[in-house]
Amino acid sequence: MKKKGLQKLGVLISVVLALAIVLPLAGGCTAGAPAPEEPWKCGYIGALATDVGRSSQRTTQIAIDEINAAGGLLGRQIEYVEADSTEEPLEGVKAYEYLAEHHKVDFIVSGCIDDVSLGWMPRLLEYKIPTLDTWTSAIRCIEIVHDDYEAGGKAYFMPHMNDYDQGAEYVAFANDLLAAEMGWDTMVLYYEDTAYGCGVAEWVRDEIGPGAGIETLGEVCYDIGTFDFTPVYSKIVAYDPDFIFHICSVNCVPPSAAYVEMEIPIPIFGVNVAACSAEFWDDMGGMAGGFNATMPPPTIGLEWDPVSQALIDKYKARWTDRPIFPHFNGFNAYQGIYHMVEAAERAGGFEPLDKWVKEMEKTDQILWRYGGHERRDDLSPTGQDIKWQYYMYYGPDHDYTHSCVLDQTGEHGRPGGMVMQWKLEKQDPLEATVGIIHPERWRNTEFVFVPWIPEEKRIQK
Amino acid sequence: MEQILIQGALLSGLYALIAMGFTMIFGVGRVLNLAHAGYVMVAGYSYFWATYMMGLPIVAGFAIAIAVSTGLAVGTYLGWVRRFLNDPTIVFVSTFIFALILEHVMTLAFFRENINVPPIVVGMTQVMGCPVSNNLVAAVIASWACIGAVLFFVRKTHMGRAMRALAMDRRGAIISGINPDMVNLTTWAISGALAGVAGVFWGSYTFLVPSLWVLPLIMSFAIVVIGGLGSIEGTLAAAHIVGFMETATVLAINDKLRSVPGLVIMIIVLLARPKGLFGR
Amino acid sequence: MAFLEVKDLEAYYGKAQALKSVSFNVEKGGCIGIIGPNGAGKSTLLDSIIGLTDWRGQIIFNGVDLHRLTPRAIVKLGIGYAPERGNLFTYMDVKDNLLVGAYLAREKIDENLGEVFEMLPRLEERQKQQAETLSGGERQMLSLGRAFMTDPKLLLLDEPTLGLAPIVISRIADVLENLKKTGITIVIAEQNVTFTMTHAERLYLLERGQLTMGGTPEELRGEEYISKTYFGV
Amino acid sequence: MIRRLRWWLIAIAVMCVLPLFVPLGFPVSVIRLLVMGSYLAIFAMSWDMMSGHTGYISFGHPFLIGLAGYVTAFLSHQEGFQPPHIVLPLAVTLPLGVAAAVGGGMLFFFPSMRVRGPYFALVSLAFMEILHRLIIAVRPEFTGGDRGLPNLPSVVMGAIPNYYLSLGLMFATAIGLWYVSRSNVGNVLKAIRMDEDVVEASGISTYRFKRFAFLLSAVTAGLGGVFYTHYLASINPRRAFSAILLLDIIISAVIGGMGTIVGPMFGGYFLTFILEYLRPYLFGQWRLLAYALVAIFMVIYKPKGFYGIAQDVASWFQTRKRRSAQYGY
Repeated sequence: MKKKGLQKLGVLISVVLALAIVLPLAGGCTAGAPAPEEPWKCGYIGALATDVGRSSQRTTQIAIDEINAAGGLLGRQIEYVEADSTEEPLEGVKAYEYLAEHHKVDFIVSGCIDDVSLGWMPRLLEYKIPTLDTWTSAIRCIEIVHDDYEAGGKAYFMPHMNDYDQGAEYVAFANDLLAAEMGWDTMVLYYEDTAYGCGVAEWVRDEIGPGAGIETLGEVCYDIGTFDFTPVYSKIVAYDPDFIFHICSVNCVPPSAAYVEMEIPIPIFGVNVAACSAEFWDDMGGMAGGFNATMPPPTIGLEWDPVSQALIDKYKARWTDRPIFPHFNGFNAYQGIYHMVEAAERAGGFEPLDKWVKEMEKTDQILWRYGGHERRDDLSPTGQDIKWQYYMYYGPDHDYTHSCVLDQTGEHGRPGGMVMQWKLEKQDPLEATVGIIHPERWRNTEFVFVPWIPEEKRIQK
Repeated sequence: MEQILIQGALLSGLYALIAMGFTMIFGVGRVLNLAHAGYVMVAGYSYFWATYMMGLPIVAGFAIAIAVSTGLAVGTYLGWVRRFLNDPTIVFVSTFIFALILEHVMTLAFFRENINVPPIVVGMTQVMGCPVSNNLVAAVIASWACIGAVLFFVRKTHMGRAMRALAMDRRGAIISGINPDMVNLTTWAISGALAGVAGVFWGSYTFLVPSLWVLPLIMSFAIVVIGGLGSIEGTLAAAHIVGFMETATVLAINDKLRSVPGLVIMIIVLLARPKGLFGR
Repeated sequence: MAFLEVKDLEAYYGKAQALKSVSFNVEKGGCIGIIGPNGAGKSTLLDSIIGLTDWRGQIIFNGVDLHRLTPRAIVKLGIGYAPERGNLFTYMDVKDNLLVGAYLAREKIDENLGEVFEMLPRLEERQKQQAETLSGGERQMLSLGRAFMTDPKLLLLDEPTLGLAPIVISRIADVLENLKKTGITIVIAEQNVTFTMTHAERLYLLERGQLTMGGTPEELRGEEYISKTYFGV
Repeated sequence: MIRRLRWWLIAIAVMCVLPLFVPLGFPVSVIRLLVMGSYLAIFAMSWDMMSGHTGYISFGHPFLIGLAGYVTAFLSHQEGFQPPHIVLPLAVTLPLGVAAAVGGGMLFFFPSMRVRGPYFALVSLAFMEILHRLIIAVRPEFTGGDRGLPNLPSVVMGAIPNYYLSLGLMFATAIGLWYVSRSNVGNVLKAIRMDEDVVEASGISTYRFKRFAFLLSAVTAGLGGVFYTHYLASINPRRAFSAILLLDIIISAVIGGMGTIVGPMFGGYFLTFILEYLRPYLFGQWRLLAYALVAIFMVIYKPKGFYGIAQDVASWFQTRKRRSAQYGY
């Protein structure tokens, strides 16, 4: 009796499974080619369970809603679709294929981490879909764009600085603050083994020493899977440097927490991606006080220009769960989509690709501290308005094709690597209580040492 | 050198605690529960949720973590493992998938960000010139207390003796009036509780991330195989072998190779003496 | 009513029938022997009484029907079992082995332990030794002792003399006599007919799963079939 | 011969004409999925040859796949990391990759087949983890370290050529392994799975049979591995040695029906498709959760997999047929 029941169950399961496989196939067959009046499709790819992924996912939605509300692109609305890459390179490839072939999207916004982006780069070359990569700064991606420009690499844009340019920013910071102001001359380079960590470390190693007269006593590289940092810090302490230059993007909270828990008696500076997240305080279990990090410009703690402030307001009104505040890639995705859409408007769409890329490469956008999108050169530099944010992409003849131009001279106003610091006590439970300590022009809070750094380590000129 | 000794001893204590629950289940039921490290991960999150997010006292956090992991272990056993005790492959594969399910659920609940659990005991101590966090010392003391309690339980109580009896001779145990199902269930519950304690300490020693179970699982594998599957004494010894080797590797060679020496020893032991150093 | 009543007992191993319509009774305080060749079903019969096989028919012990009871419940009712080759816990010491036997009879541990050590002084000497290091005779004694620790009213002994030297057998025989004096009912399953005849009040011959003959030792000794087959006369 | 291959021929014919419908609106995304499915099917069958047939459950199959993939990727990488700065053509690197899988397998995996059951699973998992660590830590400037090697040359470009390539590979593997599993060798292997000691006792040297099964498995894994790597055109350690890939392979084989070749093949396609079809309906992690739940339910309630279900269905129909012939209803 029971056996027969099982058999019937078997038949039922088989039928359901067969239907499950056949029905979508049939559905796929009936869907024809998109008619001209159909909306544009914007695909989002990224890890939807991470803060990084969600920041750009949400600001992408905001940007598209705004564009649609303003009448869309060339009279057509933009439809938003998404695919989760779950931080797995293979899933990333599948997700990219899904967007390209199932949805036939017109352009893609990505919030993928380095190795996921590198995983789908070959697919980008194949499909040649305009893609905006808002998180990774891997120089390998840029190299592919540069080397295979005509093969399809030109469809790729990176609305922020690449590894090497970021490294240059940190060198400037080391010059200004660490060497000139603090008078330190030895350091340990401490970085995680990711495309980002190694890329920046390479730059810092080659440039900081000669550039700022700081001697690198040693290098400590750790795996992103590392969970026990006691031995790592023991190695660092053994070098006895003036300060630690720390570079991390994926596994940031654990080394930071270990630093606080172990009360390492050496000041720590560098790039800490997690520290620019508004959740840093909670993720650290309330031990974030005094922590500082060098960040690409749009970061918490900064005073905002009206465009970014409007974005933040919309973001906060719409989402209250984690991340409560967009990461810098959220701002970049938002601006980047505008660049793509404006370029498409000028080029009459995303096809042909060449024309769109030409227009996109002409992007030259300045966000003013008190102004808006429009160029208001008359107000600057004598007026009260100052240049706040600056977007422009390197062309095909530059080595860093299609990543954002680094403006180190300050001519366009972009801050040269901002250093933010968490205050020792969290003041507002919802707001990040951080301030900018460097560079001088943007400083809005005083730099403090964490309490356990001994006096002799606090040398200042 | 002192560094290796101290760090190694501390790490080994935690490893022993995780591997202990793992080996007990194999000893009594002859199945490998790959979800064990998953319980460790979930317990860590439960503790974090209770103490940091809900603001409950530490004791309550411990109780919740232990309750959750024990519940998961008992649920796994009663849910399906009980029916497949004679088919280790199914238990093997299904518990592995279950660990993955736990990871997905935790990702949905807490996201895939690294979370730091506030230390249970704050501060640092200098031991023989090496900095050691008080939290880790507390964790290791607690581990040893748990290990001691388990050893006492297994040796000196009726239930503990029944567990050992069942592991050695099932038929002999049954005719002595032991209900194997009940003993198995108790073993799973104890193993779950150990995973709970281990989870809190492991979480506060390292950090929380939903994929936290993979490394402890692989290390417990190596430990129980080296020590001899099912042998508690062997597990203790092997945990120290692996712990010291790992610390030495990290400090002297390369941080990224931390799991390699343990695994190499495991392979050598398996091929040369498949029953493990203390196995029977 | 008999203390243990077995009626029309049938048991299977997979599809092979191991016991066919076995019936016998045991009186309280009595000692019976089941004799028969290897593979006749003696162990299956004892396993069925303790609840280890899936059987049909009727087994009534002390007024309780044992059908579908778990071994645990049956042990709790007061049946102890010393199986063939002991099924000892080899990596535990002797005392722990005995204590496992007391799993369900915890309140009488001290009393029973004292009695076991009195009956089997050898075990007291070796109580800290691992079971795997014991000799064959000591193992058999330990198995007996462990069964006694369950505080039984009925003791099932499976091949207590298997593979033992004559001198050791005589020691086991002494223990058996001591056990009988305590008033415990005993069922012995044995190939060693001489031994069984010396101690049992009543004997049954089990062949190919069926009881073919039964009677007092004197009656059976007279049977030509028995003398021929089992004494080789 | 033709009779025995009837179903295979029908399946091949149907799969071969599918791309002809692309101009008529058949979605290319499905073709892409079938490519992914084919590779997973190859891996699952390879796993099945070794583990499903002999009962030596391998938890380290990505070791073979990843080794093959890394060797070919390393040798054919455009920047020519190898010392003399030459880039070898694919015709050389592909066979070298397969040879690496077979050689590495024979060197490390096969000797561990001395231990059985969970122990073998542990050793194979350990080998996978060790290779993973070594690739990350030793000479990362050659292996690409954590980031791997991106932008590898492709064997063929585009969805449909790749589809035919993977399909040919898949069917060649499937029919080859299917023949072996139906032969006497296959029967001995299944007997080993039931009880190796009994087989040994009956005078058959299980060693040679295990070695044969393992060789077949390694060759298939290597073949699948090299083409898969060049299809994805990038390789990195997190993907090559991930628990996800390992689990996909095992689950495909288990839910398809272990030891049947056809079952794991179907399991590979099923898994690929269910994951993709859930994508529009379930947000990110929910999709993976749903997939894991389906897998665990299949393992617990249908340990014999789809093959078992198909057999149930067939026998159900047969019973009905017989009954209707007997009683006339």
